[in-house]
Amino acid sequence: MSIEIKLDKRIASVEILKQFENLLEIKVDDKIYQVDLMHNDEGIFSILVNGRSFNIELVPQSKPKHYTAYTLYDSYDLEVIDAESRYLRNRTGGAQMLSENSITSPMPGKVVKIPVSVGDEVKKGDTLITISAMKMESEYKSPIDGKIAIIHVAEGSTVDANQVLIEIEKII
Amino acid sequence: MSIEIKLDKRIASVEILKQFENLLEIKVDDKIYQVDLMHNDEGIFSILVNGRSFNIELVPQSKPKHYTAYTLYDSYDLEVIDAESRYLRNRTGGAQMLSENSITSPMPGKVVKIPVSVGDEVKKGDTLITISAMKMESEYKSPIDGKIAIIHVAEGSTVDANQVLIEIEKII
Amino acid sequence: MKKIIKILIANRGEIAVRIMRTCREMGISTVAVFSDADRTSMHVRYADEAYHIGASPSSESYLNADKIIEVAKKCNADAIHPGYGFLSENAAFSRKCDENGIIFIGPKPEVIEQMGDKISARLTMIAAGVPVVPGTTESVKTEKEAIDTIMEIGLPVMVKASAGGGGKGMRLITEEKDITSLVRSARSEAKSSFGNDSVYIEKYISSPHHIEFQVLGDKHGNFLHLFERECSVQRRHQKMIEETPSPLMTPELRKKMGEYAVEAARAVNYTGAGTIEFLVDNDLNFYFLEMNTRLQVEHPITERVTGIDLVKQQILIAEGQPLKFNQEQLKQTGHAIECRIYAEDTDNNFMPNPGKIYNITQPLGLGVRTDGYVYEGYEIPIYYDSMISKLIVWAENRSEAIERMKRALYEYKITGVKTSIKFLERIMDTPDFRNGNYDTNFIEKNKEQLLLASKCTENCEDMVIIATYIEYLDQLNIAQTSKEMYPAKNRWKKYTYQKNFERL
Amino acid sequence: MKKIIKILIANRGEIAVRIMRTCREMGISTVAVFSDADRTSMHVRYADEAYHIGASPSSESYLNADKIIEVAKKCNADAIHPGYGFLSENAAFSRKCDENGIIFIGPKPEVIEQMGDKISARLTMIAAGVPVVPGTTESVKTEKEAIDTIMEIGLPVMVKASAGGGGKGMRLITEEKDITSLVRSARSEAKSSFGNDSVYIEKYISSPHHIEFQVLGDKHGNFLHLFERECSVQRRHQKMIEETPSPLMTPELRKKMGEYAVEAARAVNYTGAGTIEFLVDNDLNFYFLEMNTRLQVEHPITERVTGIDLVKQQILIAEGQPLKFNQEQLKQTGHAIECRIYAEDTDNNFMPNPGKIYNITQPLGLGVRTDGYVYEGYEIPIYYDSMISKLIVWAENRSEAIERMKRALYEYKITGVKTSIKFLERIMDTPDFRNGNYDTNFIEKNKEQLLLASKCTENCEDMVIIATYIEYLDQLNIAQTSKEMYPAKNRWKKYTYQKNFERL
Repeated sequence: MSIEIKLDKRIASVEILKQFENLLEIKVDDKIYQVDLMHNDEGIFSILVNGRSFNIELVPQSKPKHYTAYTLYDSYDLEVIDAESRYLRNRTGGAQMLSENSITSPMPGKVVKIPVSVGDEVKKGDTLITISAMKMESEYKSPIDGKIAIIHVAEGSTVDANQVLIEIEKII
Repeated sequence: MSIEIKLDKRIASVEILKQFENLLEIKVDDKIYQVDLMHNDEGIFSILVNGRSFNIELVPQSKPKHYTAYTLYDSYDLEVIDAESRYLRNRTGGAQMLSENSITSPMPGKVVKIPVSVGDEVKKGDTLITISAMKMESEYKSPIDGKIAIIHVAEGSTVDANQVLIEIEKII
Repeated sequence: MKKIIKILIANRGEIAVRIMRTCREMGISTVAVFSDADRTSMHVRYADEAYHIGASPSSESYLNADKIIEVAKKCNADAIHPGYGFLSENAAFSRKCDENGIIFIGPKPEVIEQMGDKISARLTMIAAGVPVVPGTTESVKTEKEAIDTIMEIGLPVMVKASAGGGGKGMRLITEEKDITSLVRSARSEAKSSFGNDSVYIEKYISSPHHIEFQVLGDKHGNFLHLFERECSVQRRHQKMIEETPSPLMTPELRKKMGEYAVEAARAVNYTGAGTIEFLVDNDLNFYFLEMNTRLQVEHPITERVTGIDLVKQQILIAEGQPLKFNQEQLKQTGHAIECRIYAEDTDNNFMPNPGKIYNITQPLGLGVRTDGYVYEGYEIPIYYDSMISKLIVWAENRSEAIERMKRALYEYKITGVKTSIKFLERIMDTPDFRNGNYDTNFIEKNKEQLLLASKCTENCEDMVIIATYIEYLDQLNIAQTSKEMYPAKNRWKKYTYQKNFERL
Repeated sequence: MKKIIKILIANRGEIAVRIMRTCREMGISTVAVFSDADRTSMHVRYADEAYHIGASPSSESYLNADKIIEVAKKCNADAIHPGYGFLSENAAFSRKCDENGIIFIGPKPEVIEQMGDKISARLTMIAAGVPVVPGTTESVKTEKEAIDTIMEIGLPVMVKASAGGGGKGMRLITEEKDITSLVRSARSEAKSSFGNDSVYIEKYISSPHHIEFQVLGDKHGNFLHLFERECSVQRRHQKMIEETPSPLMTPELRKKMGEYAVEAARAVNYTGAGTIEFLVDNDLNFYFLEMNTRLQVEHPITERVTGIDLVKQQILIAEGQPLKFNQEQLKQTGHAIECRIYAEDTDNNFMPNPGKIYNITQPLGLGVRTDGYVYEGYEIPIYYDSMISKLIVWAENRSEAIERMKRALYEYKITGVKTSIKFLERIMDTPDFRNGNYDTNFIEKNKEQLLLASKCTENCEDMVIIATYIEYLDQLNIAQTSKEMYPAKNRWKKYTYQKNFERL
C-alpha cells in the first residue's frame, strides 16, 4: 500500500516495490526509481540514483509527521499523510478556518506590546501585537476586519515558533 | 546511597547531597563540590566549579556501564559499579583468569594468519595470530607457555575491538 | 608596561570565542561571563573560567558594567576585552575599568566619547580637515527639533542614533508624510538599544559605496592604517558581505583615503584598533561617516590580506608595547571576502530565525576560515544578534576568491534554522557582484535575482519525498521496538525494511 | 589544449574531498568511486556522481585500474585524478588512461616508471649530476642477493621497496643477526602493498633531515620549484609533522637545492606536480632520496606560504596550459606547519585505532586550515590508511605558528577513537621542536617527554567521575521512561534528577 506525502502544494504517492538492504526500487507517483539509499539517526540521507549523488537532511518539526528537508539548494516543508492523519484531518476540518483568523508567531521571541484587548473591534491591517527577537521588532497585523476573541499571551512573555498568539472573530 | 565508580585503578564513591536543577552539591570520596553541570545526549558535559570551566565528553563502550571520558588533555576508562555489577563480579570471579590466558584484539581488524592449531604446544612469545588494520600488520604472541585451547576466529575473518581471539591452556 | 596574563571577555558569540583563541595563542588565561540564556554557549565552554552575570536580556547581563567589573576583580583579571557591540563603545565602562585598575582593551574614555557621539566626531573631523557628509553638527534631542531640522536640510535624510551603530536606531526618510513616524521609531529603537534617544540628521547620499579603513594607534604616538574594506553589500543597513581590496579602489585613492584615516586617528590620539568609515560616491568623492572605536565584525578580511592578528595587536597595545611594524612594511596580498551568516529568513524580509541547530557541516580546505560559535544541538537565543558565523575566504585574486566563496557556501550546511547561506550564494552569482560594480543599493537593485529560489529538478523533489518516506518508516520502527541505548553503535542504517513494508 | 569538464577522482578520504573542492571552484564536475566499506564516506557524499567499484580491500577496488577506467568511460569523465597512494604512481594505469582517451592528471607513464622505480631514479639523478645516497644501483630481486648486497655495503642500511613509498616495505637494519628476518618482512610487506617484492638497499644516514622540494613542470618545457618542506618529524618512517620554511634552511642552501630539484624535474621532462626528496645531514650535505611523481600529503603548507592552489595547477597543466608564473614571482610568506591526525594509539607504538567517530569539534579561526574527511557517526574502515585529517596553520613567523598550532590542537576534539592529537600537542612543547633543532631521530630522542601524559589535577579526575555518575543516572532514566522521538528537542538537559536520587 502506498503512503501520501505532501511537499509544498504537491501531494505525491510513494510505494516501495522491491528492496534488498539499502537498494530500493521505489515508485513516486508514476515514476519508478532504483535508488541506493543510506541514512542515519540524525536524518542525513545519501541517495545515489543512476550515479547522481543527492544529499538530503530531514529535520523533524514539532508537529508529528511534519519535516523540513534541506537539499543543497533549497529547503522544503513536508508532511506524511497516513491513515491516522487522514482521520484527524477529517475530524478537525475547521482548524484551517481558525488559522486564517489568528496570528501565529513565525519564530521564537518575546512579546513586547499588545495594543488591543479582548472584545476590541479591529480593522484588517491594524497592529495587534509586537514581537521582538534578536534585537529586531516585528509588528503583526490583523488579517481581517473583526473582533479580538482570545489573547493567548501577555506582554513580556516568551513565545515559541508557530504558537497561536491572538484569535480574531469575524463580525457577521 | 552512594555509587562506586572505577577510574583506572581508583575506585571512588560518589553521592549527591543537594540539587537544584543543574546546580549540584556532590561528594566524591571525602571532598564536597558545588558544581553547575550541564550535559546533553551526546555525552558532552560542561561543568563549572568555582568558576573553572571543565569540558568532558563521555563515550559509552560496548560493555554496559563502561565509558571512556575525554578531557582536554587526557582520556580515561571508567566503570560504574552498582549493585548489579557487584553481583555479576562475584559470580564470574574466574573471568579475570581467563583473560590472562587469551589473546584479545585491541582494535577492529582482519585476521591475516593463524600459524597454530588447536592442541599445539606453544612457548611464551610465540606468534599466535597476525591481525591487519589500516595497512599495518600486528603480531600477537602467547602470554604463557601452554597449549592452544580454542581458536575463535579464522584466517580472513574480520574482528571487533576487544574480541577474544585465541585461548591458551596452561600445561600443569 | 604591564604584561597581561588574564583577560575577561565582556561579550558572547563568535567574537568572544575569536578573542579567546588569540589569548590562548599568547598564553593568556581567559574568563567568560554569561547570561541565563548562555550557560551552554560556546564561549562558556571555551574559556578557562566562566561566571554567571545575570538574566538573558543584555540590559541585565552583558550591559551590566558593574557586575562585569565585580567579576573581573573577583577573578583577578588584568584586562577586559569588550569585543564589539554591548559595552565596547561605552565610555563610562571604559572609565570604570580605569578606576578599578583594570586595563580596558580599547581607546581612552574621552576618545570613545568624542568619536562615539556622532556629532562631536563630525566636529573633530571637520577640525582635522577630513571631509564629512553635510548634516547637523549638533545632537537633536526632541522630536520637534528633529522634524524642524529635517525640513531645513531637505529630504532625503538619514536619522541616526547619536550613540549608535550597527544599523540600530537608523531610518532613511524620503517622504514628508513619514517624517514623524520614522523619527519616533528611530528614537525609540535608539533608546532601547543604547539607552539614549538622541539622534542626528545627515543628508542622504543615495547609493554610495561604504568603504572603511582599519587603523591602529599605540601609546607611543605611532599611527598606521591596514588598508580598506568594501562594505557596500547591506540589508536593513547591516553589512552582509565585505571584501578587501575594494573593487572600486585605485592606488591613488587608497593612498589619499588612508592618509585621511591616519589623520583622523592622530587627531584624537587614538590607541588600539579602530575603523574610519567613509561614504564614497561614484565620482570617488569621499566623506567621513563615523569612527568605530573598537574591533569591527569584518576585521578578519584585513587579517587575511595583511597577515596581522588584530586582536593580538589590541592586546599588545593595551600592554603599552609599541607597534612592531610601520606603514611601509604592510602589504595587501591577494583578495579576501567575508560573508556573514545570519539566522534569518531571507525570503521573508530577513526576519530573524532563532531556534535549535540540528546539524552543521563546516566548510574546510584551502583558503577558508570560519569564525562561528554555534554547534549541533545549540539553541540560538532570542535575545541577541542573529549573526551566527562568519565565513572568510582568501585567494590570489578576486575572481578566484568569489569561486572559493561559492564553494565554501555550497559546503556550509546548517539545518534546524533558516540562514542567509543560500542568499549569499546567489549574490556570488550576480553579474553586478562578479564585476565589482555595486554600491549600498546592491541588494535592492538585484532583488529579483536574489530572491529567485534555485530550481530543484523534479528528480530531486522526488528524492526528498523518498527520504521522508523512509524516515517515516524508520520512526514507526523506533516507536515499536526499543531504541539502542548507545547511539554510537547505530548511526548509518543498512537494515531490512521488509518487516515494515508488509505491515503497510 | 582541452578544457577538462569532468574529473573522476580515483581515491578516497581527505585527498579525494580536497581535490573535489578545487574542481568545484573551477566549475568542473566530480565523480567519486567507492568500495563496499566506503558507501557512507565523505567523498561519495561530496561528489556530483558516485559509483561502486568493488569490495573493501583496496586490491579489489581502489587498485582495480580496469574497473575505474570502465566507470570513467561510462560517465564520460575527461580526466582521472589519482590523488596520492593507490594508483597515483602506477605507470600501467597512466598508460591505460592514455589508451582510453582519458587524461591522467600526472606525469607520463615513462616518467612514472623511470622515477617510480627507485633504482632507475637513482641512475637518472646520477646522470643529471644530482648527489644521491650511496647504495645499490640495481634492483635486488631475491633474498639471497639482498643479504649479500647488505654485507657488501656494510651496516647500517635501509632496505626499501623498489615500487614503494609511505614507509611501506621499508626496514632499517643495524645488526647482522636481524638481516634475514628484516629482509623477509620488507619483501613481504612490499609484495602485499605494491604487488612487487623487489627491494633496493641504501647506506643508512643516521639522524638526517628529511627535506623535500615541490616542483611543477608544464607541457611547454617550463619547470620551477615552490620551495622546501621540512619533513623530519616521523614515526615508523611515516611523516607526522611538516613545516615550511625548514628551520635548517639558509637562503644559499635553498637556492642550491631548489636548482637541483628543478634540474631533476627537467632531466625527465616532468609534467605536473612532483616532489624531490632529499636527505640532509648536519653539515648541510644533501642527497637525492627519491622523487614522488604525484601530489604529496603535505602539499597544503606549500599552498599556504606561496598562495598557489597546487591541485588547480595540476589540472591546468593536464589541460595543456602553460604555467602562469615564473620562479622569480614566487615567494614564501610567513610560516606554515602541518600536523597529520592519525587514528592511532600513540601510547602503544602508534598502533592504528579504527572505529566509530563519536563527536568532532573542528579547530577554526585565524590561520587555521583543516583537510579531513571523517564526520560524526562515521566508522573509519579497517582497510585503509589511518590518517583521518590534516591540520595546517599559518602565522607570520615560526614561533607564532607553533603557538597557533598548539591552540588549534587544543580545540580539535575527536572522540570515539584514539588519535595522535595530544601527542602532537606535546611535540609543540618540546624544546628541540621549538628551537627547530630536530632531525628524523626526533621522536625517538624525545620519547620520554612525548609519552608523558599531561597530568590532570585531582579536581579534574573528580569532575570526570561526577560526569560519569550523572550519565549513569541519565541512562537509568532513559531505560525506564521512553526516549523522545525527536532528538532535536532534547539536547542540553536541565531537568531534575531528584526522582532518581530517591531511588538510589
